[in-house]
Amino acid sequence: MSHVARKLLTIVTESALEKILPEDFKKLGARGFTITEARGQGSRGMRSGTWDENGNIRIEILCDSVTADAIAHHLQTRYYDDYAMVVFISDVMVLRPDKF
Amino acid sequence: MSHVARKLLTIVTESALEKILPEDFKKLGARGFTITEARGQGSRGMRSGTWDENGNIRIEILCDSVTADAIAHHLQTRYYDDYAMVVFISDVMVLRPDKF
Amino acid sequence: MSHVARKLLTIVTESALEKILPEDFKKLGARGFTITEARGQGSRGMRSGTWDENGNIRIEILCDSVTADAIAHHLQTRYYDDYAMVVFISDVMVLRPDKF
Amino acid sequence: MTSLDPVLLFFILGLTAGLMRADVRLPSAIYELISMLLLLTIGLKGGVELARQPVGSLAFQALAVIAMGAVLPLLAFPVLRHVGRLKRADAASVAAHYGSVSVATYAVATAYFMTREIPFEAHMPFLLAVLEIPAIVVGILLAKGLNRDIRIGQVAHEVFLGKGIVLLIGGLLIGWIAGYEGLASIKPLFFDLFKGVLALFLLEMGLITASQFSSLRQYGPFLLVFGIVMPLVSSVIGMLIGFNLGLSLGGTAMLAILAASASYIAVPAAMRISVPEANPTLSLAASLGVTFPFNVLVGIPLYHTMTEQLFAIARS
Amino acid sequence: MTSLDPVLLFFILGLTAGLMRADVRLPSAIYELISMLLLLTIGLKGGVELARQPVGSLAFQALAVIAMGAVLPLLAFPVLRHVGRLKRADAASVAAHYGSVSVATYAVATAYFMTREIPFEAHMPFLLAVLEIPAIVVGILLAKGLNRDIRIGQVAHEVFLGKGIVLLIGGLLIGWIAGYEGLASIKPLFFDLFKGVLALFLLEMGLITASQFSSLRQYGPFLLVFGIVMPLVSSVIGMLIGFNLGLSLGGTAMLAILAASASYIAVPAAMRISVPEANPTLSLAASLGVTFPFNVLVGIPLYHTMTEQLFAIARS
Amino acid sequence: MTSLDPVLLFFILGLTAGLMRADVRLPSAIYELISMLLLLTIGLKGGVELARQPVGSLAFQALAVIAMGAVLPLLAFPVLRHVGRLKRADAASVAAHYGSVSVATYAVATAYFMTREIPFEAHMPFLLAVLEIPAIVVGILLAKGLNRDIRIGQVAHEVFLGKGIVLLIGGLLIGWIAGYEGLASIKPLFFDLFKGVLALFLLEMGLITASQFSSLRQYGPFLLVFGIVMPLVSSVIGMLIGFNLGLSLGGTAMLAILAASASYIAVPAAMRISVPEANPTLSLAASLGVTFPFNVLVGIPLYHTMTEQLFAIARS
Ligand SMILES: Nc1ncnc2c1ncn2[C@@H]1O[C@H](COP(=O)(O)O)[C@@H](O)[C@H]1O
Ligand SMILES: Nc1ncnc2c1ncn2[C@@H]1O[C@H](COP(=O)(O)O)[C@@H](O)[C@H]1O
Ligand SMILES: Nc1ncnc2c1ncn2[C@@H]1O[C@H](COP(=O)(O)O)[C@@H](O)[C@H]1O
Ligand code: NA
Ligand code: NA
Ligand code: NA
Repeated sequence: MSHVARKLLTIVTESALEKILPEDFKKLGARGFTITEARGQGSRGMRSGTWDENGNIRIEILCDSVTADAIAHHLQTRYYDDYAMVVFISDVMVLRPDKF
Repeated sequence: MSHVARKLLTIVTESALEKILPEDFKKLGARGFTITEARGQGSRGMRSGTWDENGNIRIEILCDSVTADAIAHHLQTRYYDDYAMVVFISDVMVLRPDKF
Repeated sequence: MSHVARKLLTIVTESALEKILPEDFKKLGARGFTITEARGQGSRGMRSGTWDENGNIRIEILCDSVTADAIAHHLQTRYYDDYAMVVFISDVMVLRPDKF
Repeated sequence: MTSLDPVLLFFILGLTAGLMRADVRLPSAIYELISMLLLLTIGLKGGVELARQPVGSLAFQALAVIAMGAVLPLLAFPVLRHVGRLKRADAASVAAHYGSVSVATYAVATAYFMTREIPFEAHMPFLLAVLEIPAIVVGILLAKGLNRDIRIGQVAHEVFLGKGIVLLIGGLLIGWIAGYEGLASIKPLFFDLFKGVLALFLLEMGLITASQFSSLRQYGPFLLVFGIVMPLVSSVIGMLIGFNLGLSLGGTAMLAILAASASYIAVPAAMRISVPEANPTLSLAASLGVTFPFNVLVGIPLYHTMTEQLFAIARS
Repeated sequence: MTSLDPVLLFFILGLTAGLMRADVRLPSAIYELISMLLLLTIGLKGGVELARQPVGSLAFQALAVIAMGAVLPLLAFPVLRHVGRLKRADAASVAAHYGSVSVATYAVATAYFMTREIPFEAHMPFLLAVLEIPAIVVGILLAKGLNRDIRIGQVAHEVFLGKGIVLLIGGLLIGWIAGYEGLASIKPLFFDLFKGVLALFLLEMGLITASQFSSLRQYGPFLLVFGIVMPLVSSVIGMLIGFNLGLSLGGTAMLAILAASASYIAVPAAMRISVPEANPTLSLAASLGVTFPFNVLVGIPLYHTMTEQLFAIARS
Repeated sequence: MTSLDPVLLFFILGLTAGLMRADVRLPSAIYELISMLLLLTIGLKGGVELARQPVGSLAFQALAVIAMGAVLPLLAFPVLRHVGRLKRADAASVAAHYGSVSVATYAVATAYFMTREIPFEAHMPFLLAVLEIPAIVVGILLAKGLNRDIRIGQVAHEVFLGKGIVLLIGGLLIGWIAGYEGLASIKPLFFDLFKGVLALFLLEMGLITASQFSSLRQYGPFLLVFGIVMPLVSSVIGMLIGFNLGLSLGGTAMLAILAASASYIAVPAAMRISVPEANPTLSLAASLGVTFPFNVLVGIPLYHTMTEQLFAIARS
């Protein structure tokens, strides 16, 4: 099997952005994403997810390095100041590189 | 502390497979797994998880490199064509290597 | 953009510890954490999450390497023997290194 | 046609909201609770009545109904394959959906008959449970033949011990053992709230139906036509079987409705495991996007009228 | 003041539990179900009554109420900006919350009026739905002016097709079409359980309110004073508008209550998307931490008494 | 023994489904809602009755019951340690479970007494809440002695402000303040649905019980015997204490039932934090896998008959 290197971009942010971000991802070249419900704590305090608007989501995007940088950059300029948000990138190996 | 290198195999796929896959994992040498509920989008369209059979699960397996490859290969030959599925592998350090 | 290297510490453990661990993290220098609901199987059997006390949580902490080691060490000495728990560390790149 | 049952207004509200992409979904935990309540209530109601009536030739009726559940997909399959030009697996899967039944449709029919005070055989929930299964078996055979490895144990477990069957049969037994007086104490939850719970359920069904419309468009007009003609044909078959079994007017109409209804829970789950190469969105688009709304809005009163005429002719 | 409604005892239980950090939260799926039930029931009740009464000058009343929803935030904004020294975006966002309405407060008021058998206009749920919107528009304009790019489509969708409005209006229409007899079968769930469901809802509201207290402390005494004075002022405005529209005593008091109430669902969601630079905890601390408990515990009977006196004076 | 209460038929349905590995679980959000409803209803019912009756020597009864809750685990511990050969922490943990109480068992007993119209003291829910606690303290002391660091604040919070106690006591207070007429408006949800909700709860308890059977097998026959003999012994102690406190027949039988019941919510949660080296599956296998089904199916009528005979002897 040929594993090929790709990037995994992970974003933890406010649930309110779930309706907005997917469109941005698409424009910037992502071919898919995965979302899980999350809660947590950071510089903007506790986000316990117990009540509608104070939950987090955790988004993962498998993509090439260029797309990962583009999305991270976009998030930084557009959302970092106003929303609870954390972004990190890691290296992964994928099986069907054409998909990402 | 002695950290030892292992692989983290992550699978995002249809909830319907939750009843089937654990047996496969065990046969192929995995000693455990972790599942979280997920939703997402990919080449097979939106899987919003709002209704019974269209949700995803996100499975993680900590294991050695051989097992990771074996499971990834098995998934590729057995499920890739018929199910929404994404698989990727990353490097991690673990504390109790005998466990994985 | 300047990506800076940090560690991602991931812990899968019993839900019962959610009330206790955040305090420990804080003392050991973590600036935040993210939690998702999980279920799974390991050496302590199935933890299906279907009923109150037998679910897991999956905790992620972005931090520097020293903090990651300190937390991992603390978990090992304090909780490993008595609780279902798995810990692993991976390398990630972050955008706002001052945050972590 | 008399005025619309208010529970159907909830269906239309859900449908409209879904088409306007308004987010009024029930949380999935609530949807699950509501399904379970409906299944238990339908079972309990049947069981309570059974306790009052002689059961009659239950085994014979079950056999007739099993035969019906096996024949309907065999009728549908060639049409799907040759007229619709679906792939073998897809044709088999869609056929299985239409041979099986929809509990939601049955629940709406129950509400319809309750309002009109039309009695029907108490063991209908039993036939409902029985009817879920044969079409699945036929569907798998159509797709795979006899020789391929299918996870037979897995599928059998999924089919016979699925939520639908366990709760229907469990409710039936509890109702039968406890009887009407025995259930008095749990009546407020299971019986008095029934139509309210059904209303919430149909709100959600409306949203789900709306979400199927986009995939429907993708598959062209064949599915649309099939989703309406197939239940019309099936209803006639169901009606004739019911009539020949000597069921009452209500029971005959109910069997017509069951025949006309298409599964969207038990069969998709079973097919996903046993015939994974079938495209699940195709079956759901037909079953949920066309047949379910057609049946609850038009079909139920239609099959009822049809059955009345059959009985009128027979009597004269 | 007469004895406390038992549903308010649940609010106090929740508040107390929250302050002692006891974990008695409802799962979020249940909280969502309960909100949906309240919205549907409020809508259905209004619709059923509408079916019995002539609607009167509905359009005119809607216009008056829209004007009120636009004026209230314009009154609040300068106070928040100059007395409270809030940043522009924060002042605009808080102002929008107070110009809009709280369905929870309305539900408690309904329970209050039911107990006292005070009638009010049947179309109140319609005015409630209408009142949700104008303050949001004004809030966005106050924060952004006309020239900035705001996700206008997104926000409009969020506002007009939010859960609150769709379920209120949907319920209203269903009630109106089906009428009182038509809804008899779903009455046990939607009407008989109403106050029990409201009690559970208020238990949770108590917990949420308690969780706002800590952020309240952070923002100093201004928010506390604003959260009490603003509804007092708004209630007088609402009352006078209701009176001049020729509403009944109950309807006039209800409009006072609506004016006094502050949104904590629709507006925060809309502001988070359209005015993200506003700090959401600020608005919620005021609206949930001060105004909601003030209104349900003190405000409702107060505005009612106030309105009685106005009517007494007017009559004499 | 009279015929089985229908709610127990739901327990048996759950048990059977669980043993056949059929997936009919309630979503966890629903399980939580249902537990909360049961706790609130039990509290409310007690409170309403309290409002009608003089309270009597409540403090003295509470003390007696606290003593009982402390003594029962002290009896169980040596047996578990020396006969069962459990590790110290495990023996202490299991002992704590059996000294505390099960709200589910109490709810089934309530239903049993309601059906037979047997009255019992209104403040029973208060004693139920009181009884949750002392065994936990004793269990921790047995496991750890006095000298070890235990997260005392954490555990105290968990114990005194757990969901069980807050909702029971909260309900009791609300019922007491509002009185029977005051609660009329919330009766449909909390009182009329009680047995239906209990039925759903027992369906789930059946599934949970079934899931304990496999771990039970693992620990051999000792746990099985202990899980039946211990409640028999405890029930006699509870009965004698109730009798000597001068409780009514119903109240005495209820105290026997409480003594016999074993915790499966409050104690496991507290033990997991304070005595983490104890194996939690061991305690749950005994408490849920043996004692709970034994009590609800056999124990409750047995303890009731036993108490009747004690009262008959005493009277003669
Ligand atoms: N150091 C961290 N490690 C892991 N997750 C974090 C960290 N900091 C923040 N988060 C997550 O990101 C969300 C937003 O962070 P913030 O913008 O810092 O409030 C938090 O609610 C957490 O879920
Ligand atoms: N590029 C991607 N990044 C992250 N997750 C993805 C990606 N593509 C697909 N997925 C996830 O994998 C599931 C199945 O993907 P697919 O088979 O491509 O439809 C989707 O529903 C997503 O949850
Ligand atoms: N090899 C593994 N890979 C992924 N997750 C694991 C693995 N082993 C254990 N886990 C997770 O960690 C939890 C506790 O593990 P354990 O202490 O081994 O029972 C399990 O319930 C799983 O969710
Ligand atoms: Na059919
Ligand atoms: Na207002
Ligand atoms: Na006990």
